[in-house]
Amino acid sequence: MPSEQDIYEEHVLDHYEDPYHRGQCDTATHAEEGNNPLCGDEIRVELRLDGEGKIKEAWFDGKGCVISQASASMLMERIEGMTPEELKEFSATEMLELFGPQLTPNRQKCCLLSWRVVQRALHSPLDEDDDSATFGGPSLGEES
Amino acid sequence: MPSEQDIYEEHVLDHYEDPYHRGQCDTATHAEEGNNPLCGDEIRVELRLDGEGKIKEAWFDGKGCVISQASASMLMERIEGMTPEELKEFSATEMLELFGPQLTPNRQKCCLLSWRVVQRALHSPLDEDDDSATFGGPSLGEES
Amino acid sequence: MDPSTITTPPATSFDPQSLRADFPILLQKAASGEPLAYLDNAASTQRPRQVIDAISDCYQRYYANVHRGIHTLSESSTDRYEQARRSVSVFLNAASSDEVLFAAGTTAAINTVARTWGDQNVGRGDVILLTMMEHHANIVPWHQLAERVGCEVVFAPLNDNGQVDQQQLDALWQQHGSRIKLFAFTAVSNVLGTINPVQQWVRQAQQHGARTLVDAAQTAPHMAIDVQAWQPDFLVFSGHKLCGPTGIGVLYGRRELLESMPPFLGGGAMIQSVTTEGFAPAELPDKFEAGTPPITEAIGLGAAIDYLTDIGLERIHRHEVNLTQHAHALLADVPGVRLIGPQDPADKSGIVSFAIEGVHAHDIAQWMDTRGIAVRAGHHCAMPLHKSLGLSSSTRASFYLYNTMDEVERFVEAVREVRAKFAPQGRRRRRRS
Amino acid sequence: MDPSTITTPPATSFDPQSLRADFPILLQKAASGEPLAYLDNAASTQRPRQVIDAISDCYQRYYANVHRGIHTLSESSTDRYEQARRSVSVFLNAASSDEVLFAAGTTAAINTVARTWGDQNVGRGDVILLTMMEHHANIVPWHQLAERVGCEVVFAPLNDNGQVDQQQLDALWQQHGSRIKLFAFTAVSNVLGTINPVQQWVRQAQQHGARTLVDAAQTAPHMAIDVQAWQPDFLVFSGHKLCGPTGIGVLYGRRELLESMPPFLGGGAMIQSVTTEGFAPAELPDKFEAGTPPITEAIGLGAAIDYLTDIGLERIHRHEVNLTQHAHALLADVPGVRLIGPQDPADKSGIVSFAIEGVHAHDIAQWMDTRGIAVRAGHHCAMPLHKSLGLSSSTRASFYLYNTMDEVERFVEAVREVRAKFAPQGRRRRRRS
Ligand SMILES: Cc1ncc(COP(=O)(O)O)c(C=O)c1O
Ligand SMILES: Cc1ncc(COP(=O)(O)O)c(C=O)c1O
Ligand code: FES
Ligand code: FES
Repeated sequence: MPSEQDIYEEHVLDHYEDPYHRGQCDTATHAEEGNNPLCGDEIRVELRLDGEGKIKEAWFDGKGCVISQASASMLMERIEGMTPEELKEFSATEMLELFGPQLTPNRQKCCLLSWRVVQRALHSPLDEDDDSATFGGPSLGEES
Repeated sequence: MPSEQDIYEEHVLDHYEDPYHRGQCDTATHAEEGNNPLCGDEIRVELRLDGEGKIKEAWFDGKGCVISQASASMLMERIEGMTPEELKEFSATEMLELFGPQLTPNRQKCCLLSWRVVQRALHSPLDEDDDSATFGGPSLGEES
Repeated sequence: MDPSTITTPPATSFDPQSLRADFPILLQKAASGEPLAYLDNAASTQRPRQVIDAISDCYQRYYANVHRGIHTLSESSTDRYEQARRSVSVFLNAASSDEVLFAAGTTAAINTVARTWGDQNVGRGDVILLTMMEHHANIVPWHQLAERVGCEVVFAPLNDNGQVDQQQLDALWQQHGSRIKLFAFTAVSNVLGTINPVQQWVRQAQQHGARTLVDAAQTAPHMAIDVQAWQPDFLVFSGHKLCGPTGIGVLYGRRELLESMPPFLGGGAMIQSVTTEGFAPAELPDKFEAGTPPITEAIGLGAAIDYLTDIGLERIHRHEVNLTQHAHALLADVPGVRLIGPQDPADKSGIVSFAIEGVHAHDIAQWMDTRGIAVRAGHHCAMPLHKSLGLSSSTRASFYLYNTMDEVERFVEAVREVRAKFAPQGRRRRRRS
Repeated sequence: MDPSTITTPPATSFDPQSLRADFPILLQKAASGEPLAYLDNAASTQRPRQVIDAISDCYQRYYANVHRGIHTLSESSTDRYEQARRSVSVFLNAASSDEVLFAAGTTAAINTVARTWGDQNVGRGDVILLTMMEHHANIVPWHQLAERVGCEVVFAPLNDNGQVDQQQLDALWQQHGSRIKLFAFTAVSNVLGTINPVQQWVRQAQQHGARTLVDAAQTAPHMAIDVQAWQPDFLVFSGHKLCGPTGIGVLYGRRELLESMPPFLGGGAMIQSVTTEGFAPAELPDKFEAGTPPITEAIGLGAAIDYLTDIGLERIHRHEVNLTQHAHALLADVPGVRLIGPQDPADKSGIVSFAIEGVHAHDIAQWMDTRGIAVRAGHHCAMPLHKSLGLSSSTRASFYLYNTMDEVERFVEAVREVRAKFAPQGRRRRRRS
């Protein structure tokens, strides 16, 4: 059992209350949405990739629990400057490590929500079909 | 628990091997069939009622376990001479007593099979509709 | 008797502390090291050793498959299985135990009605009437029926006090009239705690020639049920919500209806005969119990019902109302807490659902867990209700016979902590390194 | 691997006597005072304490409703529930545990396929192919489907050795061709013990573009299953026949099919979202698990599977074949006994069904009970099979890992007694007084 009291440590609450790049990216080239089927919470990620495909900016928006919001903030901060290859190699385990406190399986889904959306965002350039209009965005349940 | 070894006592086997009035009654005025839904075994009872409605003759035929066959034989022997009112008053408990050895609920159904058919036979004069052609005769499950 | 008109129970004292000794799981400490305060009873209850033992005892002493067996073990199992059916029958005050069918749970029971009675009696243009407070188990099967037969599903709206507005309900009866084939409603809301006027609604449906299905999943554990007085056509509940095992529930149906309905699942036991050409169904109750039934589960359910009726459902309900009253009173002092459902505990079952402005329900539940308090967060399988409340989720504490005033106080204390910890302070945090 | 091509197990000795110590019910005396010889395993098996304890342990230490719960108990229950799914998945060698769905039993599982895949894919003029040895659970749902959609149900006949005649089966494929949408067959007959060539029949169906459903109710308890090698579209079995709890079974389905099928029961957990207008189903496996699932039952099933795989299914099967061999050999010496099913024990599972000329099966079973021997009498939910054999019922002894040679001998001795006692002697009894 993880000691759950630690989940809400100061570092997590910092990101929750004062998130990095929450909002829209006016110059976004890629975007994706997704939800956590367990709770219905949704997150949208917008990325600006430069000429070489490097992530110049990463923004998120959505609603959800402390864990999902704080982890999204941490992730946006972390991936700026990454190449797509580096992002693909950034594993779920690394995401959980980045977050910090140990999580039970149900709460890991919260933590991995933005991470999954980011992985898909790379394949969703904004000029092409944006399926954000589908019912609550694609459910990511099958991958978890 | 009834001591089941006693079920097949001599008296029962006597009736089984040498039953009373097994066969058809050529002068029957009433007849009825029925089956035990637990095992599918069927029994047919034929009665001859006299002018006052008294049971002059009672015959049975069918197949089934020792208990159903022996109890039918005992019942035929017992009810000859009875009035319809007497037959109606002849209860399930009395039938089980007539049989003798104690039975578990499942086997009581075997013992009561002919008794149920007899009770219905009184209301089934032979000139009227004979429903013996229906699927295996009416199931008596609902009454047990 | 309506659940809303509970008579005053005898003045004997009710001591949850002594009952707790019957529940092994409540004797252990929570993961946090604190005593476990289990307030997730609307999701599922815990079991007394009387029920756990009944299950083990069956497996250890007299188990065999039921029904057609001749040997002693099979006779014993059948006997206890049918005894459980009679216990349920008495519990519901059914006219006959043939009207009591064992199913896998409330969900399976409602689906059974939808796929048999529904497919047979509901057609294009007909209406299934529900309330806005239904559990998904009493919504989705009707949506599926609508897909199959083209009927309409209509929801009676709620007022601000979390109750169905009777005038609006009357208007729906007026509007749809005899097109309404079924009024399917919960007797008690699993989110709001609202106790609905079952008897009155059944009468109203009867006057319009409609059938009724009562979802008693949240009622059977807490209040006496009387199907002969209430006169529903169908009534359903689950074992696991009243101290019984998982894997079992009950479908009560009026004999006349059950007899006229086609069978649902096909297989052994539900037949009188099978040929290569077709089959003839068995009589009640076998007709609706295909295959090997949940044998030990039924026996465990019987033990649970015996346990609860020994204590007395009126006393259990009264105790829960007391706990709710206490919770309401204490929560009134905590700013930012929105209690959903009836504001007067007298209109409610022992369920306290709430939202805290700016705090996610899952964070509330997670924090409570760190305090050894088990509550549930989410939409509680009632998304349309939450939507109508303008919420995507809520947090729910739900009480049962073994909960104490002390646990209520710990719960409210944790609510205070949550507010202090998570509610947005509007302040800027220091920049992260 | 086909069940008929079991490899020789390691030469370690198999000691049923020591296994019996795990089964509390086997340690008691029968009602007759003699040691209990439980030979009714094809109807339902007994449980080792490992399984009974797993159930009690769940209720006593970590029970809560599964899935959406945040609190520790719910996390633990969910964890164990999903662990059980993984155990089943490994047991079947499934490609993914998402393909393993918990159902109430074999019967419920087959009905699920009939009402979802069947309603969606089978129409007027199509054929469902069965064999004449099917259990009612694999007949009635198809008769019901035929009533709904107008398809035809065709039975492959058996030869005198209680096996499907392959030539006649080939002829049926020839005759009906692509009209056959599904070949649903039992891997092992619950009456004859016949082991069918699963892999060969699946290949044959594949060549004709038909789907397959394998009824593994009598296979899973006794022989290793490999769904990736066998490649059935669906495969089903029950917990209570392999030392597991009642109230649970498994529906294995290939992912691609399960994803394309509509959901069956509607309710909580099987949805992604619900509105007043409709619903969107959840992903696998939730899509097919509406409502509170059989939680402790799944956990108990996981424990049963662990227990059996620790012992080794090949060793269990080999032991049962030995018992059957002994029974066949001894019964050959008893005149008037008609053994039904394959005459060579190598073609069979541990099932010995028979009839005695002039003696009713129920009297045989009843007499055996007085000797402490539990066997089953009747049509064993296989009326079409019995009709094809010219019998209305039979008596069945079925073996499992805990049965001994000594029990086989007691059983045969009782058969002798029955003959002496009940077979018609042709003599006239004295007149009754
Ligand atoms: C071959 C076969 N199929 C199906 C079943 C039905 O299983 P259940 O009664 O557990 O649903 C049985 C058991 O009776 C069986 O032996
Ligand atoms: C009101 C109500 N109806 C139906 C259900 C579904 O019951 P089950 O999950 O046992 O099928 C529940 C429980 O979740 C409930 O609270
Ligand atoms: S609870 Fe919804 S993302 Fe965490
Ligand atoms: S077993 Fe059929 S009547 Fe007794």
